[in-house]
Amino acid sequence: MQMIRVGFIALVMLALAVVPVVANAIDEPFYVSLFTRMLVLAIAASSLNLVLGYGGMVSFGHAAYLGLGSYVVGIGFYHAANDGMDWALNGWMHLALAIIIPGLAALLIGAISLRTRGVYFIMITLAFSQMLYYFFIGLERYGGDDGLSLWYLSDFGSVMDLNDDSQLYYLAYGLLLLVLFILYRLVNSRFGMVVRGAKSNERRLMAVGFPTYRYRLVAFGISGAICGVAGFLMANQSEFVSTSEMHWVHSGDLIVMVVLGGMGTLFGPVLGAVGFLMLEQYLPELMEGVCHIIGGSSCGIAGEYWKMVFGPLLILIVLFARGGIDGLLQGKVGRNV
Amino acid sequence: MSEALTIEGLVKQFGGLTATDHLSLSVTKGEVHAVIGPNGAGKTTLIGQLTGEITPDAGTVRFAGRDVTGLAVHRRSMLGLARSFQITNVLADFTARANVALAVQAHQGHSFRFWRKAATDQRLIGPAEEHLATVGLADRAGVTASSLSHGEQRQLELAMALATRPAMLLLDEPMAGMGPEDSARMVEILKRLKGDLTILLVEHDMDAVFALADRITVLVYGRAIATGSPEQIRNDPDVRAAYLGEESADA
Amino acid sequence: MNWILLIEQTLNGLQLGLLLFLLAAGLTLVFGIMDLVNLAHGSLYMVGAYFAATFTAWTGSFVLAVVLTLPATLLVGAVVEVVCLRTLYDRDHLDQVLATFGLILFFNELVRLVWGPAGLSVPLPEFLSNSLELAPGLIYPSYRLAIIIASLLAAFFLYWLVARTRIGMLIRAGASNREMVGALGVNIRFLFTIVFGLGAALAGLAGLMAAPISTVEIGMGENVLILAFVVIVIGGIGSIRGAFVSALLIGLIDTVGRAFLPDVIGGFFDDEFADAAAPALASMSIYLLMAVILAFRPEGLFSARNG
Amino acid sequence: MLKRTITLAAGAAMLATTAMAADPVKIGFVTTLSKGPAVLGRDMRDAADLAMEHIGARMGGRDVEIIYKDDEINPGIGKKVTDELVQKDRVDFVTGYIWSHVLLASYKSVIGNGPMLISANAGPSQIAGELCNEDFFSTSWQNDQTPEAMGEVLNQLGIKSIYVMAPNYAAGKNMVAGVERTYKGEILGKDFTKWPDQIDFSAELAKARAAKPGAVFVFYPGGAGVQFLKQYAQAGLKETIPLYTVFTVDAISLPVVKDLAVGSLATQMWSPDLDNAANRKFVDGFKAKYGRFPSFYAAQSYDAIMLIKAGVDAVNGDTSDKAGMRAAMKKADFGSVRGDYTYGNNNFPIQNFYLREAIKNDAGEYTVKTAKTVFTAHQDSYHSKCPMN
Repeated sequence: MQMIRVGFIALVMLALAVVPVVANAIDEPFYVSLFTRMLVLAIAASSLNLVLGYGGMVSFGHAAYLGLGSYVVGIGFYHAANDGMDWALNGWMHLALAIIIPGLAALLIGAISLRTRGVYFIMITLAFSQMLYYFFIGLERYGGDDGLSLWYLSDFGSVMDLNDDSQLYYLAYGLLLLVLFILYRLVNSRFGMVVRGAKSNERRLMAVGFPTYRYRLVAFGISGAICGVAGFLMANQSEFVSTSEMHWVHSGDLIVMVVLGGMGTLFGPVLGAVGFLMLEQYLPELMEGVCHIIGGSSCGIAGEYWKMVFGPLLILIVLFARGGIDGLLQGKVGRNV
Repeated sequence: MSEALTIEGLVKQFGGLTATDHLSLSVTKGEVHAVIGPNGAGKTTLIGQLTGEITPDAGTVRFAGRDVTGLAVHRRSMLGLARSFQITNVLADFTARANVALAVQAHQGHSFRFWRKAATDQRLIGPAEEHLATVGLADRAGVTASSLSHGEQRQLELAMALATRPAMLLLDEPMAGMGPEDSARMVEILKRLKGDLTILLVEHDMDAVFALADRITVLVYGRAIATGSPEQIRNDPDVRAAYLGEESADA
Repeated sequence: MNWILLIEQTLNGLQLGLLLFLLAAGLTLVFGIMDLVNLAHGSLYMVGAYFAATFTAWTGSFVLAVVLTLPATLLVGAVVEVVCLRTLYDRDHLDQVLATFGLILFFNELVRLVWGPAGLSVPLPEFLSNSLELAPGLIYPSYRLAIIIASLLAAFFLYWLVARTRIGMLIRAGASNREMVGALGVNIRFLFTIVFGLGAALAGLAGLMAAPISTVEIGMGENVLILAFVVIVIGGIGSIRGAFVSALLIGLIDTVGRAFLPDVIGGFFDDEFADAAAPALASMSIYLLMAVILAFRPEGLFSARNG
Repeated sequence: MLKRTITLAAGAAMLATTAMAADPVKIGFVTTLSKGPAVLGRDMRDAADLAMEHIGARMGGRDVEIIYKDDEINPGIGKKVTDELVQKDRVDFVTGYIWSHVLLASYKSVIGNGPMLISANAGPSQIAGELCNEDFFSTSWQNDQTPEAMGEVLNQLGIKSIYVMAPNYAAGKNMVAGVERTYKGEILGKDFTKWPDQIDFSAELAKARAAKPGAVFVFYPGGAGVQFLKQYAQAGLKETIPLYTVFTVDAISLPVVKDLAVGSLATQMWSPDLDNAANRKFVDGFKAKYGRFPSFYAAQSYDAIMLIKAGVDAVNGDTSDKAGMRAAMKKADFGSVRGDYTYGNNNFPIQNFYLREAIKNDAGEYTVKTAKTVFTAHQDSYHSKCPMN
């Protein structure tokens, strides 16, 4: 099984590497933006995976860090466009701030949230993300809930041009590989052992002498920072920043991606993000097709009800395929894998 | 006379129930001091207060010459106070080696080390395997903890406690749930450790207690009704009445 | 300060708080007893409101609709419990969050399929459509008073059920020790189905009470769901008393914030800033409250053990 | 903008080679088809379908195909489906768009990439001003116009003071700003309520009552409008303080709230009782086919299809002749259901605004009737910021 798993993951990563080449060859540029979205969400889901999958901290508010990262780009653009502050478009600065600000926010939120346990933790992370959501809705200057259309993207000078979809794609792909490599080192380091140990049995870790709180907190901060990178990319990909990316349902989507792909595995969230967006894209068409095959009437609208299939599918995954896609590849089916 | 651990006037109440009632007790360096008592005597509550998981309502705990009453769990561990749990409490999805390595890691400075792989770090693995050997688990190092037998998990508990290089061990019923064979092996292991370490042993298995203990304190309803050598305790009429009553009646 | 207005706003806050309690009561019951995080509680609230709309249209009577809606949502809840949630009790909260998240998606589409995309309306019952003058100058809609009374009745009923009855005894025992109740010869699975059904009926009650003052539409449960969670988390999960206190607290803070914050901020800063800051602050106030309370009391105001 | 020019060139080349008479004219239609506001999307889609029926699904001698997409009221999703329509389905026009934020997010995906964009509802100030483009047309209004008309109504009626309520989000603030711009009386109080999850307005209504204004002005679209109207009536305010609204009382909310809204006044650039041939055909056709009154969302969507037809007809189906289509569309002589109107430099309509009163008609249906004309040939106030002539 291990062979199949490694092969499959390698295949997915390789396929992702050639998306722009293929899409441009067959003249279907739409796939570049669709797959860029997948890469971006794969980074966000990977960041969540660090706390959720490896650290056992069920954060129901990661959309907030995604939003903060994208607002770094949006606010930079706003001042460049309206106040003539050209330097505010500097891509390196965007990237750096999109790491620092969400990271600090996560440290702050984590510092309070990690005092709580279980459902309280789920709910307090949710509450903080809702607070940020309403905060940005009230920020009229930066568009409120209308958001900001970005007429200029993050500027990397002659290094790269994000207006070119392929270049943006490979930036996202490169950053995803980098994030995965960093996470790989991180979870296997001494630090990672403490974080994973605290998921498994926090009481024991404290008894052997670990102040687990601060390790979990740092993991939470790192996770927020990585999620901010995804936000930076998302703003440049959609050429738009908006509060709706910060809504709690979006945090739920990120959790779904992590679990769909496989929690606590390195590539699980990547598979999850790809799978999630594939379902979002093709489940409606699939349903329409099935509707036609079984000879239903008004099949044109069948696809609009795709969530009616997606919802129960999610339940089935929780009940029977707990390891997600990655777990299935390892041949693990059933409950407690 | 050097005391490793001194407890003075310790009180802990849960609602109306007094679990620890003005308890005073001292453990001398190097001795094995057993605490026995019937169910509900407050033994586990006592251990909890010693490790810092439970905050006492009154009284002091002194360890290695300093007052640790208000100190957090991990700080006491750093001072050299290690514990094993009554209910097996290991990291179920880690290997035995990784379990002990984590305990070793806890006492090698901070763990904000983000890059080097822990699983191949000889500074962790070396000591970990030593401690596994001490408790007789050398050949089980690569097995996931949840796949170990109950007795082996208890041994692993002990290895983790040892890996923190403690000055003193708090053993909360190390023989709980073990068969006679496993118990005997554990007694052997503990005998080997005796002398190097101060041990506070809470245990139901009287054979083990009398085989290991230098001194015994009998706890009833949170109070120490007697402290003394195994011989003294065996012959103490109060203890016989309160605790050993039935057994001595048979004898 | 206008005293009539202050009293009226306090009454408004009380009324909102009690409505929130109604919303949260079923959630905290299910949560506290079965340790189940049920995100689909909002969906049951929505289903309750749709039932109320349909039954009111059929029978022409709000009271009859109430009589029909409660057992109907109880039944829906029981079916959901048996089909889907039963297997989730011994799972961790993450699994429960995900599965019930899936249920939300399902219910939204199901409702759209059955009732169509257009919102429905429940007219006020005739006998409650007037306003009462509680004091000179203090006019209050009688339906709002009906919400207050219904919520208080529900609170009392829950208190009585949990504290005073044999079922309540079993529920409390089942919460702390499932095996023990099983050993007593009680069918614990059936008991849980009943409790979940009861929680669903409470959600349905909240939905039908809210229906005449709001829009019955798809997704109406998702926003109130978060509010309900804030209520039970502040109150202490599983504690009915905690939910009651925190619902009132939130209702009052939210209402008073909306009513007086713009003036207060306007007193210190210029109007433009007050226009922007006050509503944002009012929106964030309950989440701020929750963060502050959890920072100091990580298990909420009332821990379930004492509640 | 390297990407823009490249795709534009590629798009033009593609259009030139594939725009054969045999291929249908493709129109992408982005609206909300799920969640609460799906009811608005349904009205828009029904109206577009009706328009297709009325034109025999033909424009400029070619077949026409409409591809509907759901934006889930989410700008991210809206942008994604717009990308898909433009890049994958290669539509000639994109229309629909209820929400300003969805339109703003999707704007860049269409403009400059080949197709033309026709907003059938949203009219954010940015697009009327600095972001205006020759490939964009509106068949609705600029957001501020309707409340500006309302402010004028209040002046004309001699109302000395008002109390204002709107949700705390961008459109809500625009609506309030619009009224403030034209209204000359005193604004006694202003409340921006939590959006979207405020279930109870009693705190604000109590304040409004205590302020004793001459009128209350509100903007609550969709389900929130139903909720507001109910609570307004239940608080006993319906009898005491007249209510003036924008985008709150319409063919969507009226059948739901019924009598509670009767008598309330709203401004709009269209009304089902406007007396012109196109409107009669539209309203009667809509009622016959769907059994209900059309909303302004429907009217604007119907017009959007008709506007596109005018463009495609003018170039005889050669959709690569964009200049020809633009010129034809700019004339706005396709027979709008709102009567004649013209386009300003920013391609937003210069049109009349009417005061509509909610009524129960003789047939027992709830609808609106035109009370008076507030503005004639009114132009939005952002057109001067638009660099186009």
